[in-house]
Amino acid sequence: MPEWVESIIRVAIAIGFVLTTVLVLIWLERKVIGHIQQRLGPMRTGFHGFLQSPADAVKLLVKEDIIPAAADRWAFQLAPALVFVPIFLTVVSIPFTRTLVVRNLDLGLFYVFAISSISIVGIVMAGWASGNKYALLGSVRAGAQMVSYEIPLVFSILGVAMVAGSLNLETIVDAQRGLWYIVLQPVGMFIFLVASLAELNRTPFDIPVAESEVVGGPYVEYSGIRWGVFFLSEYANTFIISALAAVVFLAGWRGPLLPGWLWFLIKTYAIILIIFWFRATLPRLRIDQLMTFAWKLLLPLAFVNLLITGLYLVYDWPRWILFVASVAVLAVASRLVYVVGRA
Amino acid sequence: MEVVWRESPSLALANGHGLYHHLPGVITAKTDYLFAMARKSSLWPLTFGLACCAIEMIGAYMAEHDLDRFGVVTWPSPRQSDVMIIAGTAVKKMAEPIKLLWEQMPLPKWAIAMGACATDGGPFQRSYSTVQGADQIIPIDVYVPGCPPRPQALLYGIIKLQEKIMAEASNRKAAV
Amino acid sequence: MTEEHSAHSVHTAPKKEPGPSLFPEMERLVAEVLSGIEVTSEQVVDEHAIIIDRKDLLAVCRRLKDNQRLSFDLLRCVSVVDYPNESVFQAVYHLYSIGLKHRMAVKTGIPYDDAIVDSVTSVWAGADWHEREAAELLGVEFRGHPNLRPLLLPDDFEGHPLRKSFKVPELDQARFRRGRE
Amino acid sequence: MAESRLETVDMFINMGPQHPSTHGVFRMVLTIDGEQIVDMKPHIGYLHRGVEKLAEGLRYREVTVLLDRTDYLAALNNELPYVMALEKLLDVKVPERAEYIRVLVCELNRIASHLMFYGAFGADAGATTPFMYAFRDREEIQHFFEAVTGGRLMHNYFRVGGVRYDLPEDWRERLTKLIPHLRKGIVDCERLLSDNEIFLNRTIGVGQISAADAIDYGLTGPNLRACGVRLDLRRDQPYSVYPKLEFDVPTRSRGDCYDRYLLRVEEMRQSLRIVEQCLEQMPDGPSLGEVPRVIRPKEGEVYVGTENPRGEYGIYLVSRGGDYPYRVKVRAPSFCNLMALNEMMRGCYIADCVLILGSIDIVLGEVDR
Repeated sequence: MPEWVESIIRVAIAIGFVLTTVLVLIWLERKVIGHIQQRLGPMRTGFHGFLQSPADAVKLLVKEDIIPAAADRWAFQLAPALVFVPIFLTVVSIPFTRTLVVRNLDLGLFYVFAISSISIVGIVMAGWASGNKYALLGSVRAGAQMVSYEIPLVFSILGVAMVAGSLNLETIVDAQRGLWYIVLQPVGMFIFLVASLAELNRTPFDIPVAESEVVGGPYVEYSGIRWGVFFLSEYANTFIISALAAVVFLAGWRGPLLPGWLWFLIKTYAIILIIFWFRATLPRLRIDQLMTFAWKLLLPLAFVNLLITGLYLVYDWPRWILFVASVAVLAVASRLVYVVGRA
Repeated sequence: MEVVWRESPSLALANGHGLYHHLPGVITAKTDYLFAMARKSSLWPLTFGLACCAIEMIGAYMAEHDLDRFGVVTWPSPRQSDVMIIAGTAVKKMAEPIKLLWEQMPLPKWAIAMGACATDGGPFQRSYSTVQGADQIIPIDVYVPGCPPRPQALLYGIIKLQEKIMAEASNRKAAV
Repeated sequence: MTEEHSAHSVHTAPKKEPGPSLFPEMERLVAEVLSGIEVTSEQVVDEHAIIIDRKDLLAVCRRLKDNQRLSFDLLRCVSVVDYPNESVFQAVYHLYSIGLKHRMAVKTGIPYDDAIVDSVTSVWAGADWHEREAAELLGVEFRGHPNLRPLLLPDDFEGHPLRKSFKVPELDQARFRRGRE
Repeated sequence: MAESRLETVDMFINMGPQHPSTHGVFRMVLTIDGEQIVDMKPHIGYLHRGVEKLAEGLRYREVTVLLDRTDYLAALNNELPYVMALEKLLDVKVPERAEYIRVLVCELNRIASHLMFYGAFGADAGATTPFMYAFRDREEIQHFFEAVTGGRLMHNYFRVGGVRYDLPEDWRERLTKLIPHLRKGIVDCERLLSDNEIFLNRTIGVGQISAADAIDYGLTGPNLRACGVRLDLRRDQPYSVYPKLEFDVPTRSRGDCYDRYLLRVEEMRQSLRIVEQCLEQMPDGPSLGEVPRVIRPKEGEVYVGTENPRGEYGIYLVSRGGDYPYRVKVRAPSFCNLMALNEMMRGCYIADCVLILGSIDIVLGEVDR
């Protein structure tokens, strides 16, 4: 089989996998949040509502597609694609197992962040093109938020790259033999999770799409399948970020007894469930608090983490010192938030 | 509970474009059936309450009655909704915004008149400022009686709307 | 207030005989504070009520609010009642003192042919919407109100619905007959 | 430095009448500068149903139907001032048992209303679960109401001289089950929001109003008490059997969103205390006093204000003889509270304005009437 045929097949499988995952995720979120809220979630469509997401998707497909008169036609139509495509491009380099990967890149980690930041353009474009003030407001919020959080996000990963000495995701997983990076880089993991929640526009950072403020933000004018594409990319993004966290901090497919892909899925879904749990529990931050949090807390914290990691590498300290130091930094930071917050 | 059993004008419009007319009847009937199944399982109402009935409508979304079981979740923007539940008194000042919202909703769309006020004006029928029934503003598919209706009544209304959506598909099949 | 109006006696909804208040202590206190202003007490079931001429309204309200022993700092409600037989509106201000925990009502008549009364928004900011509502629903003008735009009704609404002369348009009976068939 | 040729204009945002967090059909036009609010213009009347005019065409007994639907979250609390006003005009004595029943259901209604506030406030702040928690307990109260009055939301239960039905036979069992449930529910609610770091950051210091301003604007109820003014008509202008019952009137000092929130949670506890006392002290006897068959009060007028969950709900009732009220003026607490909105919103963010509106706890039904 020529190489390009194999590549196409791999890409097709990856995209198919992500699409089905998204449908499962939407169903799962409704079920999980439902149960947290003491109700059942979807029940009537298929077994325990399992066909709910396909039904929603089909319905959205055959829904009227409205382009508002005030909209900028081309930008309005292009925006969903601009959000959708980068997210699927990132799937390419995420290793599910050593073999189950479309293409393992040497700069895998760098590639993922470089590509995924393109989707900001799509969101801003959607908000601008809609010709709606809520959409504009939402997209400006999204722009500010996602650009701000990109920086701590990248810095949080930098520590891992330093410890592993590579940007290749496979090498990073291999380097976690015996000890997961969640132990060596708890600060990095924390910043990564928080910043990626902001990147995903999810609670408590769902400011750009806040239902009670800007009525869905950039997507307010979108209907039918165009809106469905935004919705889909949001969940695909959730999956990819969780998968990335699983690979980088939880040693991806490594684990005893069970096959590698199952370990990978278990870890990914564990993180996804945490994200859902946040959504069911937390209220939303305000935009200025969000910015303060990124620039005054997360970024310095990321620098401190880099410093400690650098010292650890230079002086060749034992691993437990890095662990203890990181936990101490995290404790001090949370105490600081508490004190400042209550002041 | 009254269900208006004639075909929603909106549905005819929604199906009336594109490939639809060029495909053989058998296929369109089958796809109609599939689409109707999808539509009835995913009725998304607009987050929109007018008056007292809105409280019972919220009650229907909440844990005890949980409309999410039927795939009914609200969306704040009319562009993403399929059903408009008119829960409460429509007054003359509000008539224009209601109409605007209705027109912003993409086809196919349905409307449920919840409560006496939305049906015919209810206890405020004789007032100088109310519209005597939401059907004077937009076409209504299901009328749910009560002042206010219990959440179970709204639930029943939604089930009736689902039946209506399926019946429309079967009617079309029969016509082929 | 023009000369002509001040020459009129107090406008009031008739039939209510002015009489001794059921709250003599309050009556005495109010009379003391409002000395120099023509005040009639009225018999109301559970509070002291006075009737004043509309030209004195602002002065009375200010004194009632500022006086230490009365200190009516909370304006509970502004109600305007239409008395078509007497061709007069009556504005009723219900006052309450949070510190002293007592209450009273101030009433003033507004004749049909010159339905203007001073706004009390400068005394209690909370009178704002009450007066706008009364202006809209009864057609009484409040002089000195900062913003007397319509509040509740649609822009194209004609008439003042809370006037007794306002008749609610008949229902479209044909529509209901259709429904029954 | 060259002068910039860029010009900026203020942006207007129209919030409502259909907006997820305007609590009905309130509409405000915001002038914003970036995320900050420069000016806010409220527009009401999208639910103006002409209750006061309609009431003039109904017999005295029928008016409660309309009053139920003004503040639809606390329907029983609206009926109370009206029947009290009528009783004053007619000089009717209410049996003690009826008074206790009234207080019992009114206080339960207050809890239900505050629970609704709690849920909606949580939703405004961006949390979805508080609504579910609040409605879990609200449903329980509504079940009890259904057993007592026959209605879940609209009751039409109070009559001149008493109440429509006596309590059902098993009311004691129902209530003794309900009270611990509510007590636990309030604790759950508090644990979900009151100590949440994000929630604290969002609400403390937001939407502050001073006590003097609050009084000037005619604020009443929890909104006023959150500024530190201890005004509670149940205590200051005692009516019904409140003097016989023990309860505290909580106040807070800052007058911001958080205080208004916390105050209402505390009020739920106090209401529960009153309910418990009603359960203990409930006397035997008739639930409806001696009332003339035809209600035709003598000429006169009366103003009765009672403590509604949102503040002072007043009825100014004018009678000129006959079967129909001459004028029914409703002093709606939300109507007055809403006037202070502009004052509270000075210089806040868009996200705050949603919260502030939520914290005032308006019901459009009584704002517009």
